[in-house]
Amino acid sequence: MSASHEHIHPLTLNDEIRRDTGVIINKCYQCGKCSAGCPVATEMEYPPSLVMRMLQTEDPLHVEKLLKSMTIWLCVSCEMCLTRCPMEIDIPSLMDYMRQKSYRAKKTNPQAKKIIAFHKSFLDSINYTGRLYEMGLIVDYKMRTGAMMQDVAIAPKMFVKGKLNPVPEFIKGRKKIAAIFNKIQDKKEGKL
Amino acid sequence: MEKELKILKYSDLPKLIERFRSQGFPVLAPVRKGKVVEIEQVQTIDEIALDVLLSTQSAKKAAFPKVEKVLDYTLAKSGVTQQPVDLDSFQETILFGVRPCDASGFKSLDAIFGEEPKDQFYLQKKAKSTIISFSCPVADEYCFCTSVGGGPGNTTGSDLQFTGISKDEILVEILTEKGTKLSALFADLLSVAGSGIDKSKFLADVKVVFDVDGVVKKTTASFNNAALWLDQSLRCIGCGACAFVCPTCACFDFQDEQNTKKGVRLRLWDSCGFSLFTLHTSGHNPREVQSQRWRQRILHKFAYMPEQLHVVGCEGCGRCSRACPVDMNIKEHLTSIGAIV
Amino acid sequence: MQEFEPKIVAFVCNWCTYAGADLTGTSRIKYSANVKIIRFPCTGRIDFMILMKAFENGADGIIVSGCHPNDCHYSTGNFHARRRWIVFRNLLNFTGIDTERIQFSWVSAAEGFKWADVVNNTVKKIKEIGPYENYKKIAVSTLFNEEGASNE
Amino acid sequence: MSELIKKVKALLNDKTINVFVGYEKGSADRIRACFARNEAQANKVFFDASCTQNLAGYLLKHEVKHFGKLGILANVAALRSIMQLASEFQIKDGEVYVLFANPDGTFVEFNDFHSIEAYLQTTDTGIKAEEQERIASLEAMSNNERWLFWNKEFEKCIKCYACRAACPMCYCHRCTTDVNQPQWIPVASHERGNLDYHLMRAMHLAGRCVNCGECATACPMDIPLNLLTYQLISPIKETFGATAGMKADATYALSTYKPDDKENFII
Amino acid sequence: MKVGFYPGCSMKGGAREYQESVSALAKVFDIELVEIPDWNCCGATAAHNLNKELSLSLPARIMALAEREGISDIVVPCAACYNRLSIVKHELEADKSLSTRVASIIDLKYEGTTQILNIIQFIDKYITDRLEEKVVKPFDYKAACYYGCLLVRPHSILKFDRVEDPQSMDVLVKKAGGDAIDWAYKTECCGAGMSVSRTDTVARLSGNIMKDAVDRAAEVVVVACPMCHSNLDMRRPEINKFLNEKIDIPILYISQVLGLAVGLDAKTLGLNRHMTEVNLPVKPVREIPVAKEPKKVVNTQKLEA
Amino acid sequence: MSRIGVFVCHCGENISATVNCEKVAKITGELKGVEFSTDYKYMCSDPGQTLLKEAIKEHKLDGVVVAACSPRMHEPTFRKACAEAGLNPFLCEMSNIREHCSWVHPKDDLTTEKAQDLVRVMVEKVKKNKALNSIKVPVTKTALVIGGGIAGIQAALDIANCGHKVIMVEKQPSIGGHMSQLSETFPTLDCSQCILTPRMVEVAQHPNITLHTYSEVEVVDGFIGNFKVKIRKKSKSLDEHLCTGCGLCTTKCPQKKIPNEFERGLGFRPAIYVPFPQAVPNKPVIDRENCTYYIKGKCKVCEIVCPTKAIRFDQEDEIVEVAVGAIVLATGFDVLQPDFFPEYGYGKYKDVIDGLQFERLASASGPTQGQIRRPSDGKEPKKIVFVACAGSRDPAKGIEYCSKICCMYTAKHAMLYKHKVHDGTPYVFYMDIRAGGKMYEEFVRRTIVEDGTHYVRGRVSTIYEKNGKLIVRGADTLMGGIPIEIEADMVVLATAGVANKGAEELAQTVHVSYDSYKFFAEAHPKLKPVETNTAGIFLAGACQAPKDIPESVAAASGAAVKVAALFSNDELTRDPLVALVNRQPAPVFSTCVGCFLCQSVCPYQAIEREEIKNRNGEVIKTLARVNEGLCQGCGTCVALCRTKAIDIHGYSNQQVYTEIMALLND
Repeated sequence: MSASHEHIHPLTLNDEIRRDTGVIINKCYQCGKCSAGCPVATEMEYPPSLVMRMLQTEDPLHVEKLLKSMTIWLCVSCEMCLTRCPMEIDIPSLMDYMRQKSYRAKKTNPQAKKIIAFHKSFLDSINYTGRLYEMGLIVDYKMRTGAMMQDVAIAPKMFVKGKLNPVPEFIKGRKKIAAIFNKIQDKKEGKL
Repeated sequence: MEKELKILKYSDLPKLIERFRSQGFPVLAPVRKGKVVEIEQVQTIDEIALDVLLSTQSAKKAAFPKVEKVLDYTLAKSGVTQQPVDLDSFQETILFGVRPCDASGFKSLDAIFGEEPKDQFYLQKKAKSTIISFSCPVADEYCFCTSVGGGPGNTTGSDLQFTGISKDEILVEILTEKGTKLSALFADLLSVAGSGIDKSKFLADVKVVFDVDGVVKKTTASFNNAALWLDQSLRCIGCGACAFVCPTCACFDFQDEQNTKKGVRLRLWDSCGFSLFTLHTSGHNPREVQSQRWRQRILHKFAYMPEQLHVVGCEGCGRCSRACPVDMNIKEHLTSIGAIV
Repeated sequence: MQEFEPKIVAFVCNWCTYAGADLTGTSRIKYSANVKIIRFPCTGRIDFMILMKAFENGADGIIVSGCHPNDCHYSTGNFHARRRWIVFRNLLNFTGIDTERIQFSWVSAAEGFKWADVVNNTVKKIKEIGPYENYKKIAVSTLFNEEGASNE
Repeated sequence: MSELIKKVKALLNDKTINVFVGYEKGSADRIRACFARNEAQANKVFFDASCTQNLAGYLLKHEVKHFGKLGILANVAALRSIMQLASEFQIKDGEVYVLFANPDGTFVEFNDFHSIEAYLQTTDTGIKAEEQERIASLEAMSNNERWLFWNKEFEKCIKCYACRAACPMCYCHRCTTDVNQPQWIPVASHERGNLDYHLMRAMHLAGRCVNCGECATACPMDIPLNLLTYQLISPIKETFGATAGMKADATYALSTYKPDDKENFII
Repeated sequence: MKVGFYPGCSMKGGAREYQESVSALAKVFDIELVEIPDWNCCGATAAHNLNKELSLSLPARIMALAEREGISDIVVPCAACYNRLSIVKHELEADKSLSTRVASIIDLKYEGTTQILNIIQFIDKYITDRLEEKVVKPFDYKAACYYGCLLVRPHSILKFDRVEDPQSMDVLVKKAGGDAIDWAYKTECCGAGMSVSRTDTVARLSGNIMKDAVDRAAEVVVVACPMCHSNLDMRRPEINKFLNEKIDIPILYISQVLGLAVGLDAKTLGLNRHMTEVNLPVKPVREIPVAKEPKKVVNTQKLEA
Repeated sequence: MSRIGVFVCHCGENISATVNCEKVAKITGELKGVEFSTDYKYMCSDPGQTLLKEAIKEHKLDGVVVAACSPRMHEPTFRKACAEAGLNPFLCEMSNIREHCSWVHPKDDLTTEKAQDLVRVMVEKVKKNKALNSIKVPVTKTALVIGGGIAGIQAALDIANCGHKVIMVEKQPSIGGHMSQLSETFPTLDCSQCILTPRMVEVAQHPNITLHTYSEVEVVDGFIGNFKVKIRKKSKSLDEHLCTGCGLCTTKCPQKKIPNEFERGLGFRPAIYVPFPQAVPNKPVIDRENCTYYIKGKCKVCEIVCPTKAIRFDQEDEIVEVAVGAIVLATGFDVLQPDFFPEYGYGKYKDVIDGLQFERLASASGPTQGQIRRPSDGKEPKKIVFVACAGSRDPAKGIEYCSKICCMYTAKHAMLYKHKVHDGTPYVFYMDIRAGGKMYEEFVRRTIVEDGTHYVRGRVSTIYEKNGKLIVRGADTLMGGIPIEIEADMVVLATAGVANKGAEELAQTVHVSYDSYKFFAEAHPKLKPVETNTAGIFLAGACQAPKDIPESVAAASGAAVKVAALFSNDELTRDPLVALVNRQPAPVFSTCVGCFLCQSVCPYQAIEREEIKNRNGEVIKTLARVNEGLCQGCGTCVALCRTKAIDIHGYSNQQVYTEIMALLND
């Protein structure tokens, strides 16, 4: 008998964001303090405050632009925006969300390839050894990106300074780690 | 009627209760509840506390309970509709194991409720009660039944009286028609009592401490002796414990309980010891202080009832004194009244 | 079998919760119809006996709600009420009365949503724990049996 | 003991007091209150360890007050009752002569409320271990078990109001039970009437009860009524920092508040 | 005194000297660091960039392992790992159903009973009280304490220090005898995990940081994060190229600074492993107020591998 | 038998869409005591009210239940209608079947049943209602104005000019408030001092106004028309009658380096001082915390130099007790200390200042004689950044609300700056420009268009100092949020306007409520903007919320009219929903036992002691009595009273009890 206040309309993207990250897009009143403090805003095609504005429009075109943007991959999660936001909007979480959405929808910006490749190599390393194997990571990353010559000069010096392990360290429970990866939904769907 | 004497075996008491129950009679008997002994409905002999001197409360509740519905009513737009309680609905009840003072207490109640207009609630219930009293083998210092015309083997008010005459045997006195009728239910358990059983040998020794007629006279004459009543009642804190355990106190109050639609009228015990008992709507209270209320209590039992109903309103059971939180000892007070010269 | 519809009475103060419930209405937020409000000037006015009367008349649950601390229209009524409820709740627990059935809350005139939540959650809880049988056995209505007298 | 009688006689003779409320031997080994107004009555005054009744309630009894200046033989409970009654403006300082009976048989005279307050600071005012245990065992029960326990106890109640009459804090001329427009508390002694009455009484004594135990002692039906009010003593002390009957100018725990009083059940 | 220890991947590799210096410092103060057995990577930026469940599960496993060992305090010197572990602990605390789900993914019991300490919290809890009495060689340099992002943000979860203009590391440096300068880039981002994938961004961000430090006459930059360290230290060539100047001041871990102050030698502290050579200028010897007996004075602080 | 009328309102479709109003009227018409019942489309409309009035007359109704909206909305309407029809208004009750029923439940039987329940409850309640008459209380025709800023000044003058006595209490040594600190005022650029000081003098000289400066209100007792107030006049260490205000003492005082509050710390003052040259009264006070004599026991230079021997070192605070009939609160506002924004470096960087400091810099009487000079080195700033919303509209670190005045004064600051530093460049970082006022928008446009102020739409993220410049890092959201950096010489933060520090305490002293920001709460945000919930106490100016000068003055005049209206009658009437202690014939007198536990729960000190005496004048009983002038009707005493000797009209024990029964027994 008692119909409580529940949503009867299908969820919009902003509803989904609110559900999954707690971020309420419409809280933003466009003061721009996030963009002002963002260390990488100058490199982004859409500074954080503009990202918020684009999402506020709920215009699929804008959302599409964002998913395909470099912006979401450039965010370094330094959390300066959140720290200074007068409305305490968790933009870093929102960026995580957008990255994951972009990645799953296979809409990632071509220029972000290197960044994603790095992340993937990173995760592969963990999946394989349980920890980050830096040398392996670099090699794997280079294989993925083809940036064979990048940082070549630095490696020998690092090696000398004892900063590069020639062999990976395997943890005992690395099967357990692999099991974790296998249980993650994305992995099941072949998206990771 | 001529009383009949029979013998019953102690070992047959359980059967007795079974018989009563199987006939559908509710049996009210003394039941131990911690330190107090209530008169309550029982199912088996095991529940009954036969070894106690006296139940905390008297047996009067069988015919005059602490809460009694007298009327149902309905409130409607058209007015109030009453549904009186069906007097025929009361059940035949057996009061079992009460003391002679309990049984004789009904004498006072009969007199009060039997006055015109007769109180049918009490009378009907009383009429449907059969009383099996147990005479008293022991007494304590609060007992003074013999001073008010009763005694540990007094049969007044009892339909049957049981007296233990040995470890195994009970002397059964069949005293009334009702008693006869009831005893028919267990006639097979009874044997003829030999002649020459001296019942008094098995009774407690309760000394007479005052002359009741003298007390009645002096009480009546002391109405204006304010110092006497004040002196006696300084300790009294004005609760109703004495009245509510008394086998003869019959004051009551009516209260309606209702919601916006329905209601009931209840009859409840009341006590002349309460300060509001005589409070008038005007604000005036003819018995303004406790000494006047105490005087009322004594005079009611020892002056007004003898004068108007020809009975003394006290059975000497001493319950009031035992229950009193501040040790108002009625025996002591009556004795001192009796000693007035 | 028909679903158990509990009877719940809400004793609320005029200035905060009553106004908050007004706001729930103005905002068209839906809530369960089981709860009915009785208005008081202040939670300070709500005598503990009022709660007992509600159970005696057949309530399955009770809501008592007023202004948040420091927001009392009369500045301190709710503070006194709070002390009263702390003690009364202790006593009810000790006598075996089901304090789960009494929901105390602070709902301000601005908390239309909260009022709906308080009501819905209370209704849900009372539905889960069922009718207050213990109290119904001694309720006023037990005196009104059709058969007539039940003496004692 | 003659010391006590001598003292009482002296007080009466020099008109310090008109009546001395003390103890005398009663019937069947009982001890009861006595009201000595002259030498003969003073001779009956008695004291030993069995004199536990809290006599403070008599200080408010109309006919006792009528004698004039009162003296009282007080135990700890009576002292606390006097303090509590003073805080409720029922007894004024200097109105009552207080003689305190030490358990060792010596006596202390209190000239004013201040000295009573000071003395109370040094005494044990807590409830007895056996009562604490009874409360703890009740608290250990399930809610329903407690309900059944009290149901059984209250069933015995006959509404004789001995508990109320014996309680020094129940001095209202018209108790809530006697208020009939509306009839908050059913007069009838049925289950609801009894429950309502005892809950009401416990609430009205919350923060005022001085744990003298007179209610339970007075009850002819042996209901452990003192547990109801005793159980509230420690929460009130812990939550509000208040103990009844310790100061003549104390504020009643339920008529004051702190903005940050702690509770965990109001959402 | 035993304290749980989560080194994290970088301290096994690129930031080996951080681990060395933390361990050496702990030893001086009789603290036994118990490495969480069979620990795994926290997932770092990569995990939460790509998958939320993974980003929760990897740190949860670490904490669950620690719980299993009965460890109550875990010191996490890497600011990035510290940040991840703290956030996951917070999120799992706030959402019980999430906590249950994660527990089933990692197949371990997770209660959330461990306390996560960053390097400064660890020092404050176990060392600071005894620090000044152990200082034998005051670290007499102008130091720019660089906190970066992950040590202090998000404040609502970490509740560590002041989010703007933090002071805790400055206080430690002062206690070690140093002079912590006031500067503007304490909590600006260095570019973090973009080191490899967007080196130019890192060069710009880290360059601005180094520039401000040097402009304000800092002789050393003190960090508490391997990522900050690698960006400021290892990316120095790129930084200098971006700034078009030659900045050669060293980047030290806070543990190294304290280690030097309590008299540990350069090698023990792994100073030799830095890519930018640690050439601290020689300072006149200062009186040590609390020194009980004269210590052998080393009159050069030129430290070489 | 009651004769009650039930009137069920459809409220257009607001109620009837989900509640079957006809059925409610029909069913409740069958209730005992209901004489008449009907439903109608709009009960509150004229025809609806006429229907009600006619039914009262025709059916001789002795009680009315209107089932409609919330009683908080229309109870006065229907009670008034009843009164017009000859029925005592307090015999009318409302059932809230709209907000509490039709709007919150779906259209079904249960909703209609609930409506019936709610009506039944009120039918039963109204049977127990009593005809009540309004309470009359006398009025003391003197007003107390607390606060001597522009709002207090305006209120005091308006009341005094109506012929009533006014007592003004000001905390500071001089009246004038924040307005006296301002340089020029928007949008006209009038000199603030020039328009204010004549009014200050008027206050000082007005025959109807008594001024207490350097004073605070300590105790407020009593009630509307009859307040008793204790004012603490802090010792000025000076005999004001002897002092001529020559100022010699202030120039000779050896202690000269005390930060000057009036100059917001941009200047210094001695220990014996007049806050500013135009102060009223223009007589000095000794600041005992900083006076050498009070600290060290020696000095007394002022005493030595004083030509009239007016210095009194041993002077004590004086308590003045006054009786007033109304109180106007005009205690003004404060500015948020900007140190909650560490990223802006206020307090760390000398050249980051707040708006009030800028006012002092721009003021001709200020520390720089109106020259814009930056505090650090006294240089003229060539590039200046104004940051709007510094703390306002910032739930995270500042305050949630808009401080309202900052947009305008920031525009004014930029304009003043430009007028004084012709070659300077002002920047304003803003989020929205809120310039809704007469000539306000035009003013802002002028700042931008004529004076070339650079308005940047965005917030500043951080400010830091580098090489003597303040680096202001912000973003331009109109350019899509691109970050911008400005190297400024000086930064002015438009810090939020907040409630005064002592506001909460004062609210508790005078017994008015306050909002979560500690601003005093008005009785109704729209219709009772200058009243408080405590009768007889009114609000003027920025103690209620940030307000600019015209608004403060308007509110002050509003409050003054309320006071004057109150004083226009010799006695006033009050709502009779108050508590009362029962009275009975002798010898009972009352069931009150005089325990007075009720006294301490009463928030209004409305419970008094009444002694009943016999013919010989001996006290035979002491009873509680409710002062119905003081009682506001919360009923807390009612719940506490053990003997039920106290009851309350409108929510009486009988009414409440019957409501519960009616609600639960359908």
